[in-house]
Amino acid sequence: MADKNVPMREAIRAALIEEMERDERVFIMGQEVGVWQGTHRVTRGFLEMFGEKRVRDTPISEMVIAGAAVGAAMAGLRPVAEIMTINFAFLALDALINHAAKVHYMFNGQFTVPLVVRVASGWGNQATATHSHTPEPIFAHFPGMYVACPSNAYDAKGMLKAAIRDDNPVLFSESIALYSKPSPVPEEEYIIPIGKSDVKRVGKHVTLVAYARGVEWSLEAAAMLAKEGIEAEVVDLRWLRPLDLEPVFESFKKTNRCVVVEESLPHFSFGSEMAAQLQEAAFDYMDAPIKRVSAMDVPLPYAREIELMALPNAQKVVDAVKEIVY
Amino acid sequence: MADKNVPMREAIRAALIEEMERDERVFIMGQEVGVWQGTHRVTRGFLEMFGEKRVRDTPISEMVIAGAAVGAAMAGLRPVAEIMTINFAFLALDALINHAAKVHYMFNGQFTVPLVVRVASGWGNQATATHSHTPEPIFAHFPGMYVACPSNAYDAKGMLKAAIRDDNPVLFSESIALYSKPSPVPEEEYIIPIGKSDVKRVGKHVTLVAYARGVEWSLEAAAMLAKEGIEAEVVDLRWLRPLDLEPVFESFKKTNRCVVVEESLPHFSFGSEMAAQLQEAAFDYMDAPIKRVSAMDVPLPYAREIELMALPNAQKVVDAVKEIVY
Amino acid sequence: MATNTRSLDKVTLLDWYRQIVLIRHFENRCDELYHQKKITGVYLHLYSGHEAVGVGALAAIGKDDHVITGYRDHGIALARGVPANPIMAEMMGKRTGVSGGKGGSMHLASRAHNFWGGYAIVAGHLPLAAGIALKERYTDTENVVLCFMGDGSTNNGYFHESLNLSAVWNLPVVWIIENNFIGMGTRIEDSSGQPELVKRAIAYGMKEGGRVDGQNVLEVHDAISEAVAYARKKGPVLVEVLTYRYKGHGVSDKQYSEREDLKRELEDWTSRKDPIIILRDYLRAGFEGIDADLERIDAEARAVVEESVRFAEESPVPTYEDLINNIVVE
Amino acid sequence: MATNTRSLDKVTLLDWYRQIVLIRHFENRCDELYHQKKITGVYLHLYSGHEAVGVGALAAIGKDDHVITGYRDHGIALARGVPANPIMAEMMGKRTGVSGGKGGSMHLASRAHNFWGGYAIVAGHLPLAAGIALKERYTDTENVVLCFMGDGSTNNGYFHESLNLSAVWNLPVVWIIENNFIGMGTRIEDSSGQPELVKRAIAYGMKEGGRVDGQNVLEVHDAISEAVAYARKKGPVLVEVLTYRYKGHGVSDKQYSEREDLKRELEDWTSRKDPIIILRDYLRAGFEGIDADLERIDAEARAVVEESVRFAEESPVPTYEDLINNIVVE
Ligand SMILES: Cc1ncc(C[n+]2csc(CCOP(=O)(O)OP(=O)(O)O)c2C)c(N)n1
Ligand SMILES: Cc1ncc(C[n+]2csc(CCOP(=O)(O)OP(=O)(O)O)c2C)c(N)n1
Ligand SMILES: [Mg+2]
Ligand SMILES: [Mg+2]
Repeated sequence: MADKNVPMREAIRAALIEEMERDERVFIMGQEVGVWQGTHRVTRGFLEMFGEKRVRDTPISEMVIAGAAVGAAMAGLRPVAEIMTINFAFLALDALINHAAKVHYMFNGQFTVPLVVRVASGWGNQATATHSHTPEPIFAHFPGMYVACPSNAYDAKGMLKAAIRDDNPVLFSESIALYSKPSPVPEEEYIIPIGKSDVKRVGKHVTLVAYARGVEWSLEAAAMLAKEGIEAEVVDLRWLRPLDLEPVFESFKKTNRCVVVEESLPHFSFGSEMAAQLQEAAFDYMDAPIKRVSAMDVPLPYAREIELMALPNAQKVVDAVKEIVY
Repeated sequence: MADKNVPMREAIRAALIEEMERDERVFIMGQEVGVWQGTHRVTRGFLEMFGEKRVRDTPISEMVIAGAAVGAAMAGLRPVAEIMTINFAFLALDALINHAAKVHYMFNGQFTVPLVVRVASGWGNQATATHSHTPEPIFAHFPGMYVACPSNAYDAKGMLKAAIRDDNPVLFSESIALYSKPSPVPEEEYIIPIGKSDVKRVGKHVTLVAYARGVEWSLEAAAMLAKEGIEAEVVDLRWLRPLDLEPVFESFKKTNRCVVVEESLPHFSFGSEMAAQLQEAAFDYMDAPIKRVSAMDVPLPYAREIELMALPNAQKVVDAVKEIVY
Repeated sequence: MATNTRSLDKVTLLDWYRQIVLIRHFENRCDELYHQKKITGVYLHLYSGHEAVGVGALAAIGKDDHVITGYRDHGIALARGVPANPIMAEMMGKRTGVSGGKGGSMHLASRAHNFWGGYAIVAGHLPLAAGIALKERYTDTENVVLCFMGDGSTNNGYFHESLNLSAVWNLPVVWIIENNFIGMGTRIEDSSGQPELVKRAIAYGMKEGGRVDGQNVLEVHDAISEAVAYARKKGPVLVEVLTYRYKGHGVSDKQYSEREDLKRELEDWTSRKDPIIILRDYLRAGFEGIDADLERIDAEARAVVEESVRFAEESPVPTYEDLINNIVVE
Repeated sequence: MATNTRSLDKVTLLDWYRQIVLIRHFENRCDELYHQKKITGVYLHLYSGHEAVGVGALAAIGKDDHVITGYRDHGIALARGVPANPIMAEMMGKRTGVSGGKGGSMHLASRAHNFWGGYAIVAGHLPLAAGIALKERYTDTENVVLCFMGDGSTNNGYFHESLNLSAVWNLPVVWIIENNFIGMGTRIEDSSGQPELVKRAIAYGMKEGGRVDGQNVLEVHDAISEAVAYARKKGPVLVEVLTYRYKGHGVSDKQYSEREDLKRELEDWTSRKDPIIILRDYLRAGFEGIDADLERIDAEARAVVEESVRFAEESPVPTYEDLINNIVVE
């Protein structure tokens, strides 16, 4: 069948519908998932389709949204809990890190937590300082919970289906800026396995390592660089935990140069880890230092003009590449 | 005057007493700081010395401990709030990151937050998975709040006094394992400025970069290595925010080799950031990849024997050094 | 209507009318400006419908008392006396805004007015209110803090911990729930086991300040005045004020076009319980030939709003320097 | 004493006596072992004094119902019927422990007994209880969850959010507060604005299950039985059980040697309100010549504990393989 071009929002929605139809134990809980039709319209129509039992609006109680989802998962359901935005997931951090990620271990395997926590993430659009976080690396810092960061509609659908079917907790981060971006999605069912990176563009002069929205900036930058004869290879990590670095190392051994692109803040972050891993795994292949393009180390302000200055973009990636490709 | 050998616990206690005597606005709030005499005995006797107004026991309410301290600081007091252990600070993360660290910025300087949040940190002693975190890098990921990680009694006293006098919020992390360790502390008052690293040992063959308990392991390792003729330089970062990396770079330009030592989990962490910064700032000086010695990427188990396997120690540092010093 | 308001003079009542009308016009204008893309971004939560709550409550406190609220903060800022110009400039992200264009609609504040700001983490400002109140207790003053919050906020852990601490420490806070019966699209019955929110005071042994008609500025003023008097001398009070949001949750709210129940409800409130109409009728009943004053006030309010738009539009945008300053105190 | 307990037969009552005595001996032995450094680590919170709460409550539910609690979990595990051997092995961090030596004293659990574990983040297990109850509602059973917590936990945000959600969703949870009047060193008056904790049910429109004498196993059994019956058919219930901790907060607690008030209080509870004495007296009053049974039961309990110590001591410690397995489901 011919693949349809589908916005990421619709691909995620389709994945949820398919999995809910496949497995009675899968249900949705979170703020405004039902009557409101989903803050980001992802669960549009779900209340009508699946009813109140499986589409559960909650109070503004992030601690118990996460914690109750953990309990329900331990007991045998397969909750897809939604935290409206990842900013509010700070309030759920204890439930996620101390319980979702640890009960399997601390009771030595007696319980499993087949849980997916969906969060909308990312900044831009003047959401301001408290509503503009992309702290996925923080959640991936801890063992026991996977972290998914899809970069397009196709990946999002396949990754979410894998996450829902997996017996481990998964934080599934959806970049708000990507919700409306279409990409080809096949009619037939497919799964993208947990912990598999993906080379999004083949090149030979420099490796761009990214995830989620960073992939978009990287591909844009690659197109710009191509005009100047610089062929960039773009590796999409897709998952911050578990990390699949082989494709990154292989690419680097070919290009010997790397720029890491992340929407996140710069310190103790994704770029830091990639640079650390690369210099250790491929030291003899380094022709230049690994560069990082991140958000500026500032809280995000409201005014559009200065907010945009603080964010990464394709041009910043191009500039970073040119610092190391000469 | 001759310096007395004082355990870190007593040095911190002395700093608090001196600052409370100096400034009426400084007060203590937290769980068990008063009647119980402090979970870690740091505020022993304070209730008697300063009374209920300035030594305030709180309910088991981390969210409001942190948040109310932010409000009190904005209003002109200088709270020293205690979160019993950093594990419970996950519950205060929103108040710390979204308010302590951001109100100064998002209201464009109208408010300041002269707040110190003391947390006891670190693992070992079979505290098990939920009570054994050292996530300082996570708190340092965000701009707007400083993060202090003293490695001995002398530093702890001078750094805490600086933190209390500063007009910015400071997360002050105290390594539980170091509380009873003595080091020389002068009688006369001194301040250790915010954001200053410190070379704890001079050497020429390899640079060990660490903070808090990692410094202890590094110094032990340095002593072991010295016996084999390897002179390690030990740089104590002291602060994870603001980062003072010049001493690290200088040392590295001399030794051309580096091992980062941290008690924290390995991913998206301190070691990652140090390696990333070094390879970028001193690429031409790298004679070997930067190595990292971290805790293993596991939740901490109860049984002593296996818990110790997961933790860093001097021997692991020595082994890492030998991988790059040949 | 409680008697102590009867004694209120014309000047005071007309000033309240002025404030209520000013807020109404200001919010309508913001709505327009948003659709004209002169106010941008994803968040804009209007105070329309709530006007009497902010105006009546803030009329019950003095300059040295404190005010803090959530993201639905425009009306509170105006009622607190923050000038319209820097507020409108903040809406447009201008350098002359109350927060230098860095806070935006949800983060208005004015230190000079002891207005501690609008906050966007639901219930996240409640502990701050407790802390500000602690400062006043600590320094032995009788100043109080008015902390506004929505009904939905009362189901968050912050609410529980903050109200409990205020009770244990006897802090001078008046906790004011602006109960508009819904949070985004979730009705209170679906979010609170106890929909009569003021009863939650019992969980903290806290004084109950009543369930008040939020569309009647005099009722609000009476209830908050009593609560404030208690808070100054004794301790925290919880007041539930019943009101309604006229413009939906925020600019992203599509429900009122989609949901019949909400449409009817809105129609009912605007037609029968509008705070402007209620106060106007009260004034007309109490004072002969007041209409001239009312019309003048209305015209003046419009002029103030227009001036604020002009001011904001002519103001400069922030610079790179603004982006990187005030992150920490150097 | 409520009448329905009168009808209880000797066998049942003696079994409760057995469990209470078993827990008492088990905890005393743990205390010894800790001071002999055979149980190591920083945390060991004994259930001594609380025995009748766990035993009376768990006697009110069936195998398919669920139990979850905090870190003061030894007595709950024993009362739920988890064998003493793997519990003691867990205390000593052995491979044969209920949690493979990875959980320790605070993290006992037995899936086979629907005992969902002890948790150490204060109140952090409450949302898990709500989630387990949701599974039962979701699958249309009548099984209930008993969730135990301390008085201090009720001031945490988790308490508020969990109880409220259980009310809004009508979840079959019996929330049991083991009120021993103190958390570590903080007395309830200094931590809760409302020291009569069961009243907090009002904040959620939740059924109040009463304030119960936790030292009398029959009273506890009656109250929890009622609450369970309600929870099965209707929804959540909050029960406050008054009890006392005999061994301080945990092994690190130095207060009882330092604080006169606590010393006197402890003396009063142990001498006048001990659950073993209360049940023994009740048995003696009700049944002729029961002493022989009581002595036999006591001796058997000691034997069970000694056997568990032997088992634990002879068990192997975990290996590197145990350190790295069960982090994720492969
Ligand atoms: C902790 C947190 N969770 C969720 C949100 C998203 N959110 C913003 S406003 C809102 C509804 C608040 O309703 P209510 O408290 O009744 O205030 P109202 O908007 O009715 O004035 C929600 C869920 C948030 N900002 N913070
Ligand atoms: C969130 C959190 N904060 C603080 C602690 C430290 N702590 C452990 S037990 C305890 C006291 C709990 O008292 P209570 O709930 O009354 O239970 P009890 O020990 O009396 O049975 C505290 C403060 C913790 N474990 N978790
Ligand atoms: Mg509302
Ligand atoms: Mg207690």
